[in-house]
This record gives sequence, structure tokens and C-alpha cells, in this order.
Amino acid sequence: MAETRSDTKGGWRGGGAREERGGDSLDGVAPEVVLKLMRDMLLFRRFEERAEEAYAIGKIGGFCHLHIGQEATAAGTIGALRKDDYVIGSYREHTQALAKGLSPNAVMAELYGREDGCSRGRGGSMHLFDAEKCFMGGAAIVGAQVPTATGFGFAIRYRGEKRIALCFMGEAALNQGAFHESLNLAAVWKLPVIYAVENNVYGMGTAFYRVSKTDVDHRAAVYGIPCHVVNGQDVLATYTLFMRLADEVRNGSGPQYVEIRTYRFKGHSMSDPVSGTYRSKEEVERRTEEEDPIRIVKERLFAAELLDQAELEEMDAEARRIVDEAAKFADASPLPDPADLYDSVYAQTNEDGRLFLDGRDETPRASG
Amino acid sequence: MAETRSDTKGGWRGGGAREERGGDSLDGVAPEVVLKLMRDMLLFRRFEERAEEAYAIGKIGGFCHLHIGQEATAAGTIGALRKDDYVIGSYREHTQALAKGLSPNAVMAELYGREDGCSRGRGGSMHLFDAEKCFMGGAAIVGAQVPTATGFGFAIRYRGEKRIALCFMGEAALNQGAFHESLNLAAVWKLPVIYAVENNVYGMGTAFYRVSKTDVDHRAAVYGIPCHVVNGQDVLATYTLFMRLADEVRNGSGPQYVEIRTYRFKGHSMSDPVSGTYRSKEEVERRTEEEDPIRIVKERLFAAELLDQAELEEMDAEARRIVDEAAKFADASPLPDPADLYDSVYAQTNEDGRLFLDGRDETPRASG
Amino acid sequence: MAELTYREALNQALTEEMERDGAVFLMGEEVAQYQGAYKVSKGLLEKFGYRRVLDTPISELGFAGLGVGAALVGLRPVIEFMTFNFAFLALDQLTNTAAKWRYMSGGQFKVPIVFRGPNGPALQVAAQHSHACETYYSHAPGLKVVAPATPADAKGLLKSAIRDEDPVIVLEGELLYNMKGEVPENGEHVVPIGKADVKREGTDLSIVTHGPALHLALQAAAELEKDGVSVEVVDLRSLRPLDAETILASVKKTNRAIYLEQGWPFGGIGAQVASIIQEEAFDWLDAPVLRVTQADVPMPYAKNLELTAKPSLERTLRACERVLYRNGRAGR
Amino acid sequence: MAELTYREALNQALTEEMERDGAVFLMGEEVAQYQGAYKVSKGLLEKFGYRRVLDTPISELGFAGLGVGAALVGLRPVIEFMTFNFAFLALDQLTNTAAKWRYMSGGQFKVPIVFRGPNGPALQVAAQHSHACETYYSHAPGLKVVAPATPADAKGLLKSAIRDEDPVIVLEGELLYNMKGEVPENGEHVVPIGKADVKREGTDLSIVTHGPALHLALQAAAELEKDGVSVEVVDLRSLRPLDAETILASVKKTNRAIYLEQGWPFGGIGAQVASIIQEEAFDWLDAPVLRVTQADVPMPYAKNLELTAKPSLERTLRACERVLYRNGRAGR
Ligand SMILES: Cc1ncc(C[n+]2csc(CCOP(=O)(O)OP(=O)(O)O)c2C)c(N)n1
Ligand SMILES: Cc1ncc(C[n+]2csc(CCOP(=O)(O)OP(=O)(O)O)c2C)c(N)n1
Ligand SMILES: [Mg+2]
Ligand SMILES: [Mg+2]
Repeated sequence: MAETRSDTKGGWRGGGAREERGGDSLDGVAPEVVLKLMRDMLLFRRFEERAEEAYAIGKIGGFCHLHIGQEATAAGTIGALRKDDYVIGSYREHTQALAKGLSPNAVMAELYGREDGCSRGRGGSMHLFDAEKCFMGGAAIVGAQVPTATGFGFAIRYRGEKRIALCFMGEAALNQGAFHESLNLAAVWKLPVIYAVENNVYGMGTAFYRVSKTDVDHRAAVYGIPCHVVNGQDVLATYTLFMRLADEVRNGSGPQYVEIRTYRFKGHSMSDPVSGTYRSKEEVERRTEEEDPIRIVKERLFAAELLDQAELEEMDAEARRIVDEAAKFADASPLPDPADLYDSVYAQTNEDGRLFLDGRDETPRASG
Repeated sequence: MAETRSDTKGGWRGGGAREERGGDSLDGVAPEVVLKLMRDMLLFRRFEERAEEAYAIGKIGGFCHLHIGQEATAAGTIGALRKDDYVIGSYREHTQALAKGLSPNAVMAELYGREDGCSRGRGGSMHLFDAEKCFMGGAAIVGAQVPTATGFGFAIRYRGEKRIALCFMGEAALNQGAFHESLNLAAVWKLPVIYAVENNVYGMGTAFYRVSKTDVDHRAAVYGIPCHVVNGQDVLATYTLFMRLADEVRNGSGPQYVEIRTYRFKGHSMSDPVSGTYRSKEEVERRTEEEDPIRIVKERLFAAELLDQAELEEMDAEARRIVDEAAKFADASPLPDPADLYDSVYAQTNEDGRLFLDGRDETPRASG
Repeated sequence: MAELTYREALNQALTEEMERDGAVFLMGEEVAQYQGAYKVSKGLLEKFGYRRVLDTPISELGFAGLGVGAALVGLRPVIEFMTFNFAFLALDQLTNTAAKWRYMSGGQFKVPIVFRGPNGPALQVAAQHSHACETYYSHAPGLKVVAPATPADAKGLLKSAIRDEDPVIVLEGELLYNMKGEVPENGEHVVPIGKADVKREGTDLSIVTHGPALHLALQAAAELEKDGVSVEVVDLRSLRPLDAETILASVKKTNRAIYLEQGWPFGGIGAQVASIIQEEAFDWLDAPVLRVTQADVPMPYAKNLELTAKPSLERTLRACERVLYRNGRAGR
Repeated sequence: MAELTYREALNQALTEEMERDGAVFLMGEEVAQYQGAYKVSKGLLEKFGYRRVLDTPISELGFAGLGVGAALVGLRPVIEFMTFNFAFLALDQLTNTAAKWRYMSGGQFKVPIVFRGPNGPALQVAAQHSHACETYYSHAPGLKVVAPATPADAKGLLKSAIRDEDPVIVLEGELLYNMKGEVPENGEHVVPIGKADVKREGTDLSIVTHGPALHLALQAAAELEKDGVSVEVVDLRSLRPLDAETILASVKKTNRAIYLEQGWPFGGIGAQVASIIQEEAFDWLDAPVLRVTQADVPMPYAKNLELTAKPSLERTLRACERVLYRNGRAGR
């Protein structure tokens, strides 16, 4: 262990067959990649903390679901994808959007409901989009994104492209019929989709086992879809698995299914207490203490001497700087113009007839 | 074999420990029961043939789905239940209704759309009901009866009754989300329901394997529900299994799942040719020849010398007499009175307000 | 009488009816251990236990259909949809089973089931969570639909719905749960399904409305009173059965009407009511019946856009002025 | 021009558009190997192969949603529902995804998808198979809805729907599939979405209608002509966008109107149209706008009951006479 560590460090600082040897203590993941994952997760954490503050002072409204504690499930999965791979998530998707390359400014502005938001303020926390970056939502009906993602896979196969689609869902979505109908379709047509279930134990206030007579891990096996389980608090294990799966799916393996075991450190949404009716304070404190994905990778980086306290603080300061900037940007961004209310309901305004029946817009303008 | 047979015959004609020994060549099913199953299936066959004729001459309208070739799946399953057990089926349910004790007269009259029909002419071929006999439908949306049956099971458990619920569906219904959501619920609450899948190979013109990446037999295993497979052309095997399952479920085993392997001898509905785009004439002829459930049990009865040609012809004449009578009864039954059009849309007419908005019935009468 | 919130009134109705009739049970997401996503079922698990208060998986189609099956054999289920936005997934079971089993069987079955939960836009919950679903349920014969706007009506209508022999959709208002009002405490306080309620009497103009929009209607009436306009406010309370007689009586008195609702215009409740009014009170109308609805767009998230999209006092007053011909003829 | 059945016209539209644009594909139950439950897709599998003509399992929610996903990334799916009765199961994907993705993303996506299939009552197929679903789709902004009543409109509107950048619901008529009519053969025959068509000119009364009911309207017009009544028949063809201008022009000419449709009354298309007419042509109306709809009951199986429930020539004529004041005032 001792040698490996110093080897790595030397390797990382320059010269030598660094990755191979460096890999020994980092599951063979290149040091610069590990550091990037660390940087991403720190940013996600600070971003969500800032969103929490902004919500508390009324800058953000509606429903807001934080990903704190689950950062590795975004960094380690999307981090293994290509720019043109499609990603779709549920309403708990802030960090997934950031992982797919959306700017913290655009995401924060969206949470603030501003025109510069990634959805021009129309979507909000649950509906983040960036068509160019192939971040496809932001779906707030539990399980409803599963057919959609299956359609991305269908289009990829139809066109013979080399992309893949990644579909996130919470474990509670497994009890939606849409999940079953979609996985069968994906299996029948061998579609290039990875179905990633973030099992954070609870669906809102309900533990999965209380309402489900099945295990999450092998749920897709009945469709002949390969099933995998990974510790979602370990970003390196997650990243390593998804590198492999993305490659397999890209090369025609057909759909794959992953249970990512993780834990939600905060309440279901801003209105839900962190602990209470469905889980104890002790449970939350223990798991938050033991299973913080950031602490876990940090310790591995320290152990591998790829990072020290000073560098970490620098990294953290940078993350805080970015979210401060994002909050400022959001605050400064203009509100959407009410005159644009009817924009982008439709992509095409037909020459005849009324598209809008509220009598306030007989001749809808071309939509934006 | 030889001895057994003569023993049985002797046994059946009177004296001796008949059933035990008679059972040897009849899977231990009592001779009188086997004869009853035979009689039922003959009646079902003749009934469906008569329905086919009546449809051809326009006495029956709409959709009409025959059960010819699948008679054993009704006789052998429902034959193992009690009067107060609930049964619900799909739109292919004529013989299931007869097996549950509805009179051929009432069922035929329903197909004819007459007031004496078991649904007063409102339901037709796809919607046969008899609340008293616990025959609960007749559901024409594929898979939609699965949640309903699960509700029967829920009510039984809620009241602590000793009944069970039997839910029929075709194999294609396994691709409906409703099936999955329901089986999970039944498993979570250990509901007394038997889910019986009549796998007749095709859903309309589509072979199951063409659109499904899974086997029918173990489809419920993922919910921890025991799965069974039985040859649905063998009424004795079917009856024996359902006697056992009904007993287990009645005594608290929770839900059970059965794949009943069978084959549809006729077209999907009256408008669908027997063979063509999706199955060959040869296939239908071979399977009709080899797998006729009536011929199979007949031969066993002949072999066991529990029945001879003369008795068979007598039995068949009786079946034909019953369906002739049913057709006459249906023909003679009055059409529903158009004045009753609004009856039984609602069970309770509220004192105020309009229940019907077509302006033709401002003060709906109390419904029948 | 006691002052209760709308939420407490619903909770009382559930408690009283479950105590009265052992066949009544409550089922839905988070209704038991979590005490209800909106706490309407607070305390019921403790009172009645898991046998009668059941948490479900997120399987709207499945548990809605299960409820219908249970009702067909004599139980009286109350199915909570966490919000009606999620009930699109269950619509087949409501429309094709609950609404049809009785008719298709020639009257052999009763389907005494209640589907309830918050309906309509709340605050900035965006397009997928802001549906006003009135039309989806009122359109099909076989269902009954009520939409209480006050604590007293919430208690009385939910109790009537639970006692009714037919499937009843109870559309609650998420923004009403904290609203306080006087509620009769006695266990026999029921509000008849199908009876509209004139929440304010007037002579110059009728504002017909239902659900949360009632409070906007009352605001508008108060405003107009300052200009000496006497507005009658008719709260339908029930959408099906629809109390056309009360609506027509009001319009025949005032000769002018607008319909105010939280939902979309196309095929909305206002379209149905306007159509009845012009058909049956044609000769009494001094102006067309105008409608104030949600803007005909998916609900945007941004606060200012949402405000623009929702029916406002200003839009309501403008519609009233148009039918009062305050500035020229109404209509277009 | 060629004489084609409505079915053949739809088949031609599909063939031409699939030949024109490789992004167009057809998916649904029985559409490929079986050649379509109603044979609308006859021959398409042979022409285009399994890559572009796909049989699905009976998973309406799943394959409808899959289609939406494919459309979001640039394909142009045509999803066939064997009948719209089964689309209740898919409504969430149409209402919450297809109709909302563009708006919620601030206009980043187009959703060029067509959902088509037979809609409305056929012959004695009973309550679960006889839904006229117009209202369920027209109510929500984000969707477009068309309902062709003739072979020429069927071809032209389906082609326009496939080329449209938004989700379009194409409501076909099961009883129209065998109907023959002249259809322009050239590949560019498109009927603009949103344009109503005056199928018959008249001066005394407007019958506004859509879908299969058009033919009943024309029958009624012919009957009334014998009494010297000149009836104008307006076929909406598109429900959303809704060609209010053509309706209003007709009513301002005839001063009298009825709406005739195959569906239920509550929140029906007729309610929406009557509401618009009285709002925007109030001063032109000599009588209330009456509606002729399906009886407000689940469709019964028995032939004689079904006939009573469906809009009939006799009921249509009675409504016309009422707005013509042939026997006393209209309305009630
Ligand atoms: C169809 C549907 N039903 C109910 C809800 C309300 N709801 C929102 S999130 C949630 C819990 C989902 O839990 P899970 O899938 O495990 O995801 P997590 O929140 O744990 O990330 C529920 C019930 C919804 N949005 N959609
Ligand atoms: C939800 C739904 N989709 C489509 C249909 C049309 N349909 C009626 S029967 C049928 C095939 C069903 O096959 P299966 O479940 O195997 O039963 P079988 O007819 O073989 O007895 C289809 C597609 C329907 N009735 N309901
Ligand atoms: Mg979860
Ligand atoms: Mg089958």
C-alpha cells in the first residue's frame, strides 16, 4: 500500500508509467480523471447547498429536490459518457444537468425562473433541458422518462448512430407500469439504453421494501437484460462500471440495467424534513457520516497523495466561487417577458384557425 | 394399465374403492367429475359453434371471440372453484361464464342483445356478468381486469372471507403495465388471487415471442409469486392443479400464477380468418387435430371404459339440445326498451342537478 | 360550528365516515406512515391501523383499479391521488371500469368509490404538476364530480361522496388546504351532491364558478360593489350532476353571466355552462356569457409568467365590465 | 383524381410520406405482419420492411412514450392506436410529455409525432370500445387534433399531420374506412391543419360538425332542402387549431346554428363551439345554438339501444326545427 501510494504520487507529478501504477489504489482510474470527479462532486455539493439557501429566502419556488449525498451517481455515470450521448433524469436532476455540461449559471438561473435559465424559466427545478448538450430533462411524473429514453435508444438504432442513452430513475419508479412496458420494448429491439436506478432506499416517505415485493437489483432480468449493482457512494466503482457498460452498449450489447445503491442526505424535497416519520435522525446521521461520497474519494486521493488539504481547500474555494457567480448571474438575469407567454407552446403556427382558445390570442404569433 | 381400466369400470359401475383405483388412469380425479368436465366441454363447444352460426346470420353483432379449442381452460379451472369464488375474464369469456353457472339461455340472449341476457343486453359478447354467481365480467381492455381482480382479493382479505378470486387473461396481457402493478400489490398484501394466463400463442395476429423478451411461465416469479405451468388441453391436469391451488390460496398462500398452455382453433374474432398472415393452415389443422381437449379426455374416458360411443352421442345430443333451446330462448327474448336507455348509468340519482347533459333527461328517473 | 382548515375538515369527514362504516378504507401514496403528502390523513393510521389506512407503491393504475374491484364487491374505498396530475395514468380504470361496470352489467353492480386529492395549479410547480382535471372526469357519464371550495363544503361533500353509491371524483384545492372556515361539527353535516350554492346574492351580473376560483369571484364581487354593481356568485360545488336550474335562475335574474375557472378553456366547465345558459336562457341574456380561464398554455414555472397565466382579479373585472357593457358591446 | 376508400387514402398518405422522408416510420399493434387491424397499413411492411413498420406488444403507454422520445430527437413517428379506446392508457405520455416538452424547455424541442387510429362508436362494440375521444385531446394546449370525414381530407390531413412540427392526433372513423370518394393523386395533396371546410353552402341555418357526423349533417341538409330550408354545413376538420372565423362567418350569414357530433355532450366540441358562437356572434343569433350529441350514457351493446343513443337524422332535424322556430321558441 505504502509503495503504491508514493509510486502514484511520483507518477502523477510526472514521468513513469503513471496510470497503470497510479491505478492500483484508484481502481485503475487515471489520476486526472479522479481529480475531475472530485472537483465535479464538490461543485455539485456546493451548488445544491446554494440552491437550498436560495430556496429558504424565496429566490427559488415550487418543488425543489436536492441531490446531496448522491453526487457520485451523477459524476460517476455521466462522467463516463460522450457529449452526444443522451441523458434524461427525474425531477432530482440538478447535478445530472451539471454533469452533462450545463453551466451552473444556466441551471441556477432556471431554478430562479429567469430568462437566462437553461429552460428560459419555463421549466424550473424539475425541468432542466439543454438540447445541444443532449440533456433531455427533467421529468416530474415518476417513471414517465423511461419510455422517453427508450425512444432515444430507438432513434439511435434507427439511424445506426454510435450514441447511447442513459435513463435515471429512483427505485420507486420500478412500480410504474411504464417501466415494465419500456424495458420489454428495449429488450425486444436491443436498444442502446442504460437504465440506471438510483436506489436511495426511500420514495418520498416510503421505504421500497414496504410497498414492493421484489428486489431492485435483478428487476430487469426477466426481460433478459443484464443487471448490475454498484455502490453509488463510491464514485470510482461507479465510473469504472459505467465506462464498461457505455462501451458495451455502444457496441451493440442492447440495454443494460444498473442498481446504484445510494442515500439521500436531505429531505425528499424542501418541504420534507430530513428525518421524521419514515427514518430516524440516527440513521441519517450515521449514513451521512459513513457514506459521504465526497469524503470517500477525498480520502482515497489523500491516501494516493494526489491531493492534499491545501489543494482540497483551493478546489473547494473554486467550487464556492462558481456557485456564488451562478447565484449572482441568476439574480441579475431578467424575468421572462409575460408577452412571450404563448411562445413555444407550438413549434408551428398553422395559417388558419385558433391554436389558443382563451380568446386572448386569436392570431398567435410564430413561436420562439 | 389393463387391470386398472377394468377395475375402474367395475368400480364406476358400482361397489369397491372406486375413486382411488378409478383414479389411476384419470390422475385420481373421480369418474363422475371427469364425466362432468367432459359434459361441460361438449356444451361449451356446441355453444360456441352455435354463436358462430348466429353471428354469421346477423343475430349477434359487434366483436365476438370464440373459445373453441380452449374449453378445458374454463372447465378445468372454474370447475375447481366454489360458487362464491370470484371469476373475471377478458372478452373471450363465453365458456367461463357458462362454467361459473350462468345459464346458456342468459348468455346466448346477451349475445343476441336481449333484455333477458345476463347483462340485460347492455354488455354483449365481451361483457357478460352475473353478480349473484360471482361472475364479474367480461373486460375488453387488455389487462384491465387484472387490477379489478386484485381488488376482489383485497376485499376478501379485508373481510377475512374464505373465498378466492380467479383472474383470466391472455398471454399478450403480460405486456400491460397494469399486470405488473397489480401483481406487486397482490404480493405485498398476500391477496387470495389466482392469475391464470391462457397462453394460446397469439395475441390477435402477433405471436408472443415476436414482441416479448420474456417467457410466460415464470413471469410472476420476480414478485415472489409461485408460478405453475399446465397443459390446458388436458382438462384433468388443469383441474388437478387448480384444485390444489384453490385450496392453497384459500388457506392463505397468497397469490399464485399459472401459465395454461392452450391453442385457439378459430380466428381471433369473427372478422379474423382462422389462418393467414400469422399462422399457417397446416399449423392450425395439425394442432386442432392433435390437441383437441375434448378428444383427449374422451379417449381417456373410453380407455377407462367410463364412457362409450353410445353414451357420448347421447351426451352430445343433450348439449345440442341445450344450445338449440338457448338460441330459441334468445330469439324469443324481447329487445331492451329504449325508454330504459338511461337506466343503470348511475346507482343513485341525486336530488339536485342534472346527471345527464344531453338535454334529453333533465330529471333522470331512479335507475333500475 | 367550529373554525377548521379545509384540510382538517377533510380529515374530519374521513374520520367520521370510517368510524361510521367499517367498509370505508383509505388507500394511496404516503397516506399512512407519512400522514399524507398534504397531511389530510393525519392521525388516521393511528386511529384505524394499517388494515384500513394503506400506503401504496407508486402504481396509480394498479391501486386505482384495485379500489374499483374492491368497490364492486361491496367495500367503500377512498383512493387518494397525491395529486390529480398523476391520475392520467389511472384514467383507463376510472373511465373504462369504474364508470362502466354498472351500465354494462345492466345494473347489477354498484361502484361506491371515491377518488380524491388536490387538483389544479398550486405555486410554481410547473406544467406537469399544474393540471386542472375537471374536464377529464366530467366528460364521461358514469362518474360524478365535485369540487368543494370551502372547509364546510369540503367536509360535507366528501362525506356525501363516501356515502354515494356511485364513483365520485373529489377535486380538492392544494391552495385551499390551509384556508379556515366555519364547519358544522355534528357527524351528520352532509352537503348534497348536485346542489350549487349561491355564495353571494346579487342582481346585476352572475359570476358562475367552482373550486378555488370561487374566492377570486368573491373578490371581484366586492370590488364591483364599490362601483355599485351587485354581483351574484354561484358556486357549482358539483360539476356532475350539474345544477343547471340554480345557474339558470340566477341568470334569469341578472341577465348577465361570466364563468370563472382555474382550468383551460377548450371544453372546459365554462364551455359547458355557457352552452347551457345560451340554450336555456337565450331570451333572458342581455350580453354573451364570457369566460375567464387559465391561459391556454402549459403552466410555466417562472412566478411572473405563472401569474400571467392564472385567472386574475384584473381579467375577471375586465370580463365583468364587458358583459356589463361598461365600455362598448361585449363579445368580439 | 381517383376514387379511393378512406382506408386507401390513409394508406396512400402513409406510403407517400414514408417515401418522401426516411425519418417517418409507423409503429403499433398489428400494423406490420398482420397488415393492420383495419388494414390501413396494408402493404407497408412489404414496401418499407420491419425497420420502418413495427409491430408492438400491447403496451400503449410504453410505445406511445417511445414514439415521443424518438420524435424529440428528430424522427417523425406515426403511432397507430388500434383504436383510441386503448389510448386512455397512454394519455399521460401524450399530455405530460408530448404536449409539454417543448414548452417546459423554453422551445428547445420539436415533437413531430402523429398518433392516429379509429375514434368513436362503430357498430355494437359496446361501452369500452365506443369512445369518441375528441375532448380528451383537444382540452390540452400543446397538442393538435384533426378529424377527417372524407377520403380526400383523410389523405390531405394525415399528410399535413406527418409534416407538422407538433404532435398531431388524427381521429379517424372506423365506419368511414370503406367510404369511397374522389382523392387527388398527386403527392402534394395536403389539407391545411386548422382550416374548416364548408361542405355545403346555405343561408337559413348552419350545421357545424366534424368527423363521421358530417354525413348525417349532409343528410339532414338534404331533407330540409325539401322543405325549402337552405342549410350550410361546416365541417371543422381540425378541432385544434379551431377555425372559429369560418364558423362565425357562417353563423353571421345564417343567424342560426346547431352543433352535431358523435361524442358525449359534457365539455364536448359542441360546447366549445357554442360558447364561441354566442360570445362572438351574439348580436347575430336569432336562436340559441343547440347541440345534437351521443346520448349521455355509456354506449349500450343492443342494436336498438345503440341506435337510440347515437345522434340520428330525426334528432338532428328536430334540433334544426327548434332553432328555426318551426314549432315555438327554441331553448327550454
Ligand atoms: C406518477 C407519479 N406519482 C406520484 C408522484 C409524486 N412523487 C414525486 S417523487 C415521489 C417519490 C419517488 O421516489 P423515487 O422514485 O425513489 O425517487 P427519489 O425521490 O427517491 O429520487 C413521488 C411519490 C409523481 N411525481 N408521479
Ligand atoms: C389495451 C388494449 N389494447 C388493444 C386491444 C385490442 N385487442 C383486443 S384482443 C387483443 C389481443 C389480446 O391477445 P391475448 O391477450 O393473448 O388474448 P387472446 O385474444 O389470445 O385470448 C388486442 C390487441 C385491447 N382490447 N385493449
Ligand atoms: Mg428513492
Ligand atoms: Mg393469446
